[in-house]
Amino acid sequence: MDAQEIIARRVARELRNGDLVNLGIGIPTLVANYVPAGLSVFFQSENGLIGTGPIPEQGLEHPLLTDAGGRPISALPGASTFDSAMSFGLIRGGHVDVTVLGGLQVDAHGLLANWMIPGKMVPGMGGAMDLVSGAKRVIVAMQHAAKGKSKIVAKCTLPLTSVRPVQLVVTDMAVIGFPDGKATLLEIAPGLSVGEVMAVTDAELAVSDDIPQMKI
Amino acid sequence: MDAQEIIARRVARELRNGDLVNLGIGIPTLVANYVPAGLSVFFQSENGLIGTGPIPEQGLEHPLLTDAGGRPISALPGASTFDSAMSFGLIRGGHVDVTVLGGLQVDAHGLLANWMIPGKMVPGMGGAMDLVSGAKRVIVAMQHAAKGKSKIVAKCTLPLTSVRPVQLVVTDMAVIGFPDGKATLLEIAPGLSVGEVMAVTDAELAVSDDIPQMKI
Amino acid sequence: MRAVSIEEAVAMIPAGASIMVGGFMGVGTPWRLLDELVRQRKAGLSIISNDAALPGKGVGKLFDAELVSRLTATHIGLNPKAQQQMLAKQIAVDLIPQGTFVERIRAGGCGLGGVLTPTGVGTLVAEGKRQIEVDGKPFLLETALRAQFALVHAFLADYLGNLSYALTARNFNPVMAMAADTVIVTAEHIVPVGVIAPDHVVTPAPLVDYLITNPSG
Amino acid sequence: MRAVSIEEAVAMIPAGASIMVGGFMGVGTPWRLLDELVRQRKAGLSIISNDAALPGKGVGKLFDAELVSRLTATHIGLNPKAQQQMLAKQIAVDLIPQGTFVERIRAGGCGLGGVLTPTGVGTLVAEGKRQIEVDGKPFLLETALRAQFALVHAFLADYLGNLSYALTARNFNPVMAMAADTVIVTAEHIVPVGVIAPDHVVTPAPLVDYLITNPSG
Repeated sequence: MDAQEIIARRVARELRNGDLVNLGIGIPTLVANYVPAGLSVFFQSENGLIGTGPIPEQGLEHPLLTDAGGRPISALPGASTFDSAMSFGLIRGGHVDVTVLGGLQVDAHGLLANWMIPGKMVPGMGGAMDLVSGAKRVIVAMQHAAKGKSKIVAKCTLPLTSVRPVQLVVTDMAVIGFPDGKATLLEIAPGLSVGEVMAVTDAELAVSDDIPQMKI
Repeated sequence: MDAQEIIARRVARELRNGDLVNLGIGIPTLVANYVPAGLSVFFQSENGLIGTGPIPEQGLEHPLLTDAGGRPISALPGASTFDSAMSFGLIRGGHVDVTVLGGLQVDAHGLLANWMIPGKMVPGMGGAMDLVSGAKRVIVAMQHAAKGKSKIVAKCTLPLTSVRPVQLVVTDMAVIGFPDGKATLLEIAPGLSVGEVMAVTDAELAVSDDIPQMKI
Repeated sequence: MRAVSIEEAVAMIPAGASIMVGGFMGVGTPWRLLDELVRQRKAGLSIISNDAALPGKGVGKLFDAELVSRLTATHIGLNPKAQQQMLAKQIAVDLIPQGTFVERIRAGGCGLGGVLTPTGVGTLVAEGKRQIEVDGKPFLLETALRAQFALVHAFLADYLGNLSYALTARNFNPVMAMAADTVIVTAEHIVPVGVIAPDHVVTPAPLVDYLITNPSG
Repeated sequence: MRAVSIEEAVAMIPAGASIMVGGFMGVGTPWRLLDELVRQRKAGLSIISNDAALPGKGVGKLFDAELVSRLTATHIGLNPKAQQQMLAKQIAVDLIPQGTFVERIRAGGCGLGGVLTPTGVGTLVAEGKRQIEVDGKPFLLETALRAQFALVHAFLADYLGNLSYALTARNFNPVMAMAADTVIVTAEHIVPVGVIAPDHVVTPAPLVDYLITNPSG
């Protein structure tokens, strides 16, 4: 199982029946593939759809039915479409139960930076800032480290996406939460020791005596 | 021709082809009966309809299709329905070309009072304040005087509906506009003299040498 | 979304609750829920509703039964009972312009703190409110409005909770369905999933908490 | 509403105009109008559009032809040409959160001076903006956005100008159709009055100034 699959499988276990879920691009998109059997959730695409379905069979794509990246998708029975004011009303208004987003950095207080690298990557924040400000639960799905550098940092050096902390970070190595506003190691990936995770984590993590293994 | 018909006929002549028009309750409602032949306008009902049609034949009423007073109406081909946020977006956003409203007082600067008599009538302003703040043109349709007292006053003594002046006042005796912010007699009803109109008008009116007769 | 009986749904609403009620002069009002509120005698209610309808009709029945202690509305002129109760200070009434009323509810449902409106500037409505200038033009700051419950009436509801509305019965229902902690819906027709086409859904299913089942028997 | 040819409609747009363009990554974009803007070489445009699409697609064609001098958008990451032109300071780019973008346009179309949003508080987005507290919670004041022209793409347009949209091609089109001095519409299908049921009209006819006729020949 590769790193991305570990992350996506673990995030999928956070979903509850009936949840309205918004998945960002990249690893978060994969979460839809691992929704536990018997669980029924609504996926929102912020370009104006609840009830996104899988990529349609070749030849059945419709040019007016795409995901937020402009790629063809399908819609499940019971889907609904709406304009962007409604779409972000749902997001900002707390109607989205869970959003799963990629991250560049998450810091010891749960603050996320995921939209800009000054001087390098300035693509615009799209819907990220609204999702982090408004969704009931924000889950960051990302690699634990990039090019050997921890993405779980003491304090974000990149511009913040929001001053509201995220609720959970799921990486290929660990699950980190923020009870009482403090980064806390909740689970570690199979085959890893707490020491190994700590060694590649820049932020200080609260650790209890008995850290369970990530459920994937 | 009674006073109400004179007023309604004259107001109807203010409408232009393609106008979106909102009619208040009372005399304004009658305007729809006198739209000049060949003229096509859209009537909005602020409870969520563009394209209001006449009262349906008995037995064809639908309980979910009413005017803002809750009375059955019909809808013309090409009608559209929408929620109240859209309805007042149209009104406040300047998309309504003409609104015709009743009045209690209009003053020498064109300010309107039409929603409250302290201690007596406190029903609420409904949509009136938004209509006067937002419609492109506000026309007040009312009797010139009530119980012998002029409704065209020097300064409103009743609470204002808006600090934005109205564009035109049409009464059973005269048409009054507000060029340069000053009440000006534009037309007088057939059979009346300027002196007779001035005698029952509390506000000072600018008067030119040659006042035409009201076109009705 | 859970389908529940009307008795069960209304039993969840405590006396003194704040409740948004859809409808405009009784049209598009969830009248079955109002009847049940009266039957269960839920008193001291804070009602947020465009108007007070008429005695014996829609929200008017709550005034007939004297269950309302606070009303936020735009117009109550056609319900003498509501007016009497207001003048007798039996109910506290907050009358606000209709465009402001709906934007405050929309703000509450869309996570906005409020909106700036030109409506009411310089009038009695401005009293006690912040006035904010943008590009030299004055606006009133009107803050978000929410409630514990929204009682919504749809035309069609599908088994998931997707809603569509008919004609002028849409009015305040869609914005209220976003602005309350718990959303309870009655519908003229309950239909299978797919009967409402995706482009015709006005209130998406995840907004609905409870759908009232058809009357039994 | 007047039905006009695409050449006539675009001829009305002066160089340097401010233009809202519907669509999300090219989906729901009035592409025929964009092609004609390029053909008539309208330069120095101020574009308000969710994104810059891709080179060769939708709004992207305006960047290919270097007709844009200012862009207000939420994301341009997938159009390297737009990014290059931004980094070379050939175009001034204002990047704003998508929920703020759409609310600013809606405010412009609905006569609101602005809205209070929690989005962006404490971030780079807050720079130069007023922060306003409501009930102790901080919000950014985001002001209304309007344009001289809105280019809107509908699915169905009837002879009066009533519009409906399909699937995810609705996106920004309905709000933009309210927020510009002149609204120009292309549609996948032009249909007789009545084909779009009243409850399915999303943009009422009086909002539309010009409907582009079907290509001749």
